[in-house]
Amino acid sequence: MSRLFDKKLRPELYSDLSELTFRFIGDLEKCMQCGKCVGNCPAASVTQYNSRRIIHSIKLGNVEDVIKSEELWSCFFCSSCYASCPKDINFPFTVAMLRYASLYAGYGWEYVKKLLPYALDYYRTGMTVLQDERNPNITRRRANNSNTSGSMADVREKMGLSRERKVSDRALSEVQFISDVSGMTRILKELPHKEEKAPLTRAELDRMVTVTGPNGKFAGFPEEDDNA
Amino acid sequence: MYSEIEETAKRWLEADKIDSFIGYSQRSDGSVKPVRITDPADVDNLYFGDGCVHNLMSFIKLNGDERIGIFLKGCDGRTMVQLVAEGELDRERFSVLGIVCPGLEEDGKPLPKCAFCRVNTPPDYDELIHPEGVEIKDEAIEDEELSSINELTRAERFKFFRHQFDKCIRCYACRDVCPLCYCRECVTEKSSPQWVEVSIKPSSNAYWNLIRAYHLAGRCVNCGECDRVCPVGIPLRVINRKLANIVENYFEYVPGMNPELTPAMLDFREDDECLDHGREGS
Amino acid sequence: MRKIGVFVCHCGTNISSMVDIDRVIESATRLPDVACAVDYQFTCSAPGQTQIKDAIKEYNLDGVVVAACSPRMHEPTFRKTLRDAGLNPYMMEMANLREHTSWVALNRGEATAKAIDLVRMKVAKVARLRPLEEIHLPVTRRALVIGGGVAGIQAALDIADGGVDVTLVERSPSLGGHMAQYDKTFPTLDCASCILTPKMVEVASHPNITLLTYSEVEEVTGFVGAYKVKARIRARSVDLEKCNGCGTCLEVCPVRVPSEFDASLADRTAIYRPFPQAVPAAPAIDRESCIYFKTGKCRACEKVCPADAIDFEQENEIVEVQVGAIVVATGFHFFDARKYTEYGYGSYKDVISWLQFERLTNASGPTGGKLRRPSDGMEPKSIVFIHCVGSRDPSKGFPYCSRICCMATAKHAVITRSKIPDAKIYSFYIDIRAAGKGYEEFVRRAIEQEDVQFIKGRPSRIVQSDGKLLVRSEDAFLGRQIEVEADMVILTNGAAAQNDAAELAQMLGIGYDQYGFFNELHPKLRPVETNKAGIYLAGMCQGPKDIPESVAQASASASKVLGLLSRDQIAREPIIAEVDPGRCTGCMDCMEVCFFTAVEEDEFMERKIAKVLPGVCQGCGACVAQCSDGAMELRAFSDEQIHAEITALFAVEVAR
Amino acid sequence: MTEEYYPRIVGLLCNWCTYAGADLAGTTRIKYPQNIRPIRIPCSGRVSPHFILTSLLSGADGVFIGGCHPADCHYNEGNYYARRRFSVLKSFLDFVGVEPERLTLEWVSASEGDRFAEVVTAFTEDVKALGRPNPYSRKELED
Amino acid sequence: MPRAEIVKKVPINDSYFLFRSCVSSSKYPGIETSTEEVFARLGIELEDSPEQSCCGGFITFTSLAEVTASLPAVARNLSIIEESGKNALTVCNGCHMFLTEFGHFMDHNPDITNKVNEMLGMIGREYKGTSHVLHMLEAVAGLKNRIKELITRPLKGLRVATHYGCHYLYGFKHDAVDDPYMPTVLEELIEIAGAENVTYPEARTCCGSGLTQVIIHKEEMSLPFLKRKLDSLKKIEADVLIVVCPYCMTILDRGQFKMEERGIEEYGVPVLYINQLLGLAMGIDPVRLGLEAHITPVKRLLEKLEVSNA
Repeated sequence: MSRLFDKKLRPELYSDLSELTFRFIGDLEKCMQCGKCVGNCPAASVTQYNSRRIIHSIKLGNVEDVIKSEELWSCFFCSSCYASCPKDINFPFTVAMLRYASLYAGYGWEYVKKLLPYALDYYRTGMTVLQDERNPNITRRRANNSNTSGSMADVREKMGLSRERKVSDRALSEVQFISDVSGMTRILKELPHKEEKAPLTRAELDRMVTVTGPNGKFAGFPEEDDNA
Repeated sequence: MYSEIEETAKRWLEADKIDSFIGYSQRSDGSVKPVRITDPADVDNLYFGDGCVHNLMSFIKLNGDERIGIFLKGCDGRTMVQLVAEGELDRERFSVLGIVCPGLEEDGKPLPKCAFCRVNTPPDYDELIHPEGVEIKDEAIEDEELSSINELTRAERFKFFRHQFDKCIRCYACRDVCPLCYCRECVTEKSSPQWVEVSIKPSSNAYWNLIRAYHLAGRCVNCGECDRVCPVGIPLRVINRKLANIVENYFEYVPGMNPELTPAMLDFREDDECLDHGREGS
Repeated sequence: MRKIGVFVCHCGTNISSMVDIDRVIESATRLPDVACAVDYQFTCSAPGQTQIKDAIKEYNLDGVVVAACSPRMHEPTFRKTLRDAGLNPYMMEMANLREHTSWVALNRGEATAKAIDLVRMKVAKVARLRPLEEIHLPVTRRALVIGGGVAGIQAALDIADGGVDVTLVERSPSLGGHMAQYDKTFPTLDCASCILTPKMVEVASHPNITLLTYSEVEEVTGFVGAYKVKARIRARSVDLEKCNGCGTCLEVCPVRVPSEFDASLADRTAIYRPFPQAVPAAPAIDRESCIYFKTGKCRACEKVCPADAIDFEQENEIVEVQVGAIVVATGFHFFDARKYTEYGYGSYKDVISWLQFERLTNASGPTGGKLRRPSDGMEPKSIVFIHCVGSRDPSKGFPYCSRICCMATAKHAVITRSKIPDAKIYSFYIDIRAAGKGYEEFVRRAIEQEDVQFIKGRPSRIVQSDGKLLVRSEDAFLGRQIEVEADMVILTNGAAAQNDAAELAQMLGIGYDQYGFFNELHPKLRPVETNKAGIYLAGMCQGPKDIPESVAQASASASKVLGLLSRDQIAREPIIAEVDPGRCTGCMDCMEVCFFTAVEEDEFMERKIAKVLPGVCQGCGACVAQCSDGAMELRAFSDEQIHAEITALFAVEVAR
Repeated sequence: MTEEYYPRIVGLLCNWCTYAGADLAGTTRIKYPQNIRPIRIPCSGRVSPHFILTSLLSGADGVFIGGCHPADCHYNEGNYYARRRFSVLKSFLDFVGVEPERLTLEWVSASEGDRFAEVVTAFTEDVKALGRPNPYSRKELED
Repeated sequence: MPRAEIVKKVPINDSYFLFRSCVSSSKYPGIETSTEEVFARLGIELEDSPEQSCCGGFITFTSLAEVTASLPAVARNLSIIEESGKNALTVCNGCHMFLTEFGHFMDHNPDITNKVNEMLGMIGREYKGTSHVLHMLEAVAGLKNRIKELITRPLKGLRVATHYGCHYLYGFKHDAVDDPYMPTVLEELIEIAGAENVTYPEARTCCGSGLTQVIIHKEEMSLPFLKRKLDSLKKIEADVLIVVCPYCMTILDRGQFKMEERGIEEYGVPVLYINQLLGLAMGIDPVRLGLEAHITPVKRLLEKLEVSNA
């Protein structure tokens, strides 16, 4: 495990704060494999993601498998595993650190890529989520609900606010400065591009819901599972 | 000066709250001596000002039934608290008139012990005189005297202390004046085993000075009496302050501040970190 | 001038191969106090010992240095040799020429130099040794047992059967402890009451046992062989002599409060008997809930009592007993599962604790042994057990394993199967810990024959939905999240130390760990003794354990007590601290640092001094190092002796 | 003074842990430098400051104190007191000119024979490296 | 620490720094305006500053740059809060968690703080750790009695369900005001507003967003999850669902629309921020409360309350 977090192997990703990684990941040894983190995990209820198994793999030395896996990118970061952990392991942070490792190892860029628009927004405006809607149907629906054009600027104006919230120029230049000196800007520039997956079908959706949903049965051994 | 002293002593004596009152008085030549007053009529002898250097706690008997009124400066007040903490003194017997001590001077210069005074108000008193313009001190201050020695190399320090210890004539004035020295028989007088040789020579002098200082670790309240009485001018106050620093840094214990606390050397914490060799005890 | 004999052992070639024995002898001979210095192949052998005995007589020796192996090996051997030769056995020291010298030295020169130094140091020490006599302490032939659960009962009976008087103090109105609440015991499924209640009756009727129920130990002073105990008998408001246990009073009492014995699943009256088989059978009035004690009116019980046994005026009574030994068997209490809000205990009615389950399945319990869920009385068809509630959880509970819960859950599952044959039973565990005779087999039986689903995974959440409980967990074998629908959930809460355990430990002067469990003297070799001589441990108060272990420990304690009390006097090694009254200032720093409370205040020439209690002192010497006036000394390790050792080492110039 | 500097070290070893640990080093035949002269004491809590001062004054080049690991003291608390007393004295002796390398308090349990050899070797090396007698030895002070 | 003691520790001040949230400003401005309105009525001043930016925590969890980038970004916002000399209120669970956790982390790792401050020094700022960051709900919990007095239009008969959001419940293990599994503050407030609490089995389940999930995996993960939650909600026929986080609101509000759009299921449960609900109960103009920005229609709710949304 430690090799992957070796500063020497990836100097470009590290600045002086890099020991942080170890502080968050250092306590996995405490894990006693009770699985309490899994039962309330949103990701585990819809995918094969399993925090206990990830820790187990890491403890066995199979970090490579973990950082190669798609699973790693399933975590919701809801922190419920941290709340329930009897040994107070902050697993969400561990996942964040593992993701850095994964990216460094050349995996997972396709997931991160999808976040690029938000990150660019942050870099350009100092805010991660902006007013323009990516789904035009939303604007249309909003127009139906209010007697405005449905654009957020109009709604804000009607509420007596400025048409758009903007951070100050100073703030923006500071945000960009921090991004530049911490290496984030460079990552944003280098991020590769890939195709997006197609949206889910109704059938796919239903199957996933029934497998783990409250169907009155012992959900672990459903017949559907055999068919799958 | 400070008519409150006279008033209070008189009031206490007249109300039969105390059997005697211990304070300072001034001789006609201007020098100061400690006095013990039993008659309310004598209170106008009481005095406070420069020259009142003695620790009045050195002038009381630790046991007995006598009810004593006593006038205490900050350092003397800490002595009393430390004695109570060590279980040597029955606080009930004492009525304490404390003073926020303005610091004492000699030849126009502050006394060495006052220059590095940390607490100028008795931590525990029944009544308090607070002279106008005198601020209550309760924080450690930069100890230049000590840090100048700390900054020397170890070899220089050895040379310095070797010279200091060589001067010792083993008169034991430091011990006799110390209000916290209350052993019935001093270790230096023991013969089986004879830890400290009787003859005056560099090795036994060093031994005496080291063990005297260690015995006061976590106990010395920096009243400076030992230093004052030393006829050959060994800087005992610096040695004592060094040990106080060590104990405070390691165990966060400052003697003579809280009678409820167990003295540092009679106590421990399971997670004491003093053995961590990376951390200097100063 | 002492006459000391030095005996250097070759230990075959173990020592002589590395140490030049001749030089050691030669150097020893030149020491002022040495009367003779000789060597032998095996000094510990019979001829070797004879050599010492002969030399003692021949040279009229008054001290001996055996330069051989470690004193931890043969000190007792050579002490005995001295005694046999008529010399005080404590006039002997061993120089460790084997473990500390010949076996670890790199070369012969170094080993020999060290051997010479060690012998010289020991000679210097022996020259200052004093003869010591073993300490004899008188013994009171009576024992105290604190706690009337199964461990306390067993200990009391074993001691009493051994012919020693016992006083048993129990806090609640009846003997029995937690075991009386259980339905069956694992792995044999014996009925708990059937094996416990006869013993309870035996305690009450045993001629050697004085039973104090509804009582607590208030103060313990003294030391081994002579403890003084003050116990407070709480006012029961019922005369134990008059009451015949008919129970008429229980029927008329108008008060209803949750029953402790039934784990709040049922109510009891203010005048109550915890359970029908209680010993003594006489009830007690709980003054906090009794209407008469609150308002001054009622006295319904008094009116119906045929034996005129009700006594509202009764007062607490303090009794004093003197005992030679004490067995502490104060038991445990169950971890409070309300801390696990994710399981909803206390909020969801059908999430119950293990103890409540025991009462629900117990024939004497609130449902008469029918398994019904508390919310609506329905027979649960899907039942979930959750292990490790409060155990193995440093975040919410305790880091330790409570040891009994895995087996208890297996037992509960099997009982459930017998009561509801068509129920679905799930048991969520982290690891199954079934180390005990027949335990693993019992768990396998539950899994294989009784069709109990053991699922590896610690549930994360219980959600209530339409009168059902949804238990969300991982199934670690599938590696998947699962959800189980349950009618009833039983939390197997772990064992915790009694809330007031630390108080009792401080009163007794025994050690306890961070959880409040009492510490045994040595975890392997002295498992029932405490750091205080004459105080022994039995049962859960020392740490989680099952019934057989508690009983075994109780019997072990009893045998220790009987062994101790079989003598008129107790002999102790004389290596203890002692005070020089002339020198002692009375600062009592020694008392402050003594862990064993072996120092107390005394008076000498009208002043306060310290005094060491020879029965209590363990001889560690912490007080000696603390004593700045040099009034405290440790026998056989005195300042003078150690000073002599140190200075003797440097008494000769060595080449630098 | 052409001979090699051969320091002599006073070892104050608690009976229950370190002395037994040293015994174990012997039974398992682990070699270490023989500069140490062990003195058996019941507990590290028995170590009085006099032992250390007397050793130094008498000419010891180092003082090695061995006790049970924290929480393992046979007498429950002795090693905790020893730790406080030792640390204060050591810091103080450093102040007056004694090299801290000359004094050590180590926790060695009865099962740590190898560790005993290890710490004694390391300590002996440290003292040897100083290459001179301790400044407070009687000889040094009075020469 | 028992909850009562933690509640006591939450500082109740006369004025706070209002830490805005990108999601709120951009998608549901009513969250901020309703908070401003409610606090104005409580007589508590909220200071605004255009210097604040996105809290900065998102950088960590998007993995777009290391903690090395997000720590200074968070610390920059904290230093702006400190400049105001006030404690801050956040309206978003995410901002709250990042500002608090990273602040806590820096307070306990002075070496890291020094390095962060080195970087901040270059833009003329410094993190000192002098201000508390509170979730708006924590402050409101301490003001319950004062809110009671301000209720002018009790929401009689309104069936209200709640959703706290993971980072409010689970983000802080040792000093959260609410118990993560049995939270009560919202329920108490709803009761104060005169409405009726209704619970559903999945009430404490995640909304399915988890900051990035909805983006990384699109619907394939978050929609089935959300469906389970909304199905459970639908069964109890709540009039409104109350949240305390703009991001949860985005997911729950727009998620319903998405399901509808794809013909999967219709829900129609409007999602309101707690202050919007309190605002309605205090008689504040719904337009000012920004209800028009909501995608799942609030019309039926307002009709039931006999409030016009003109």
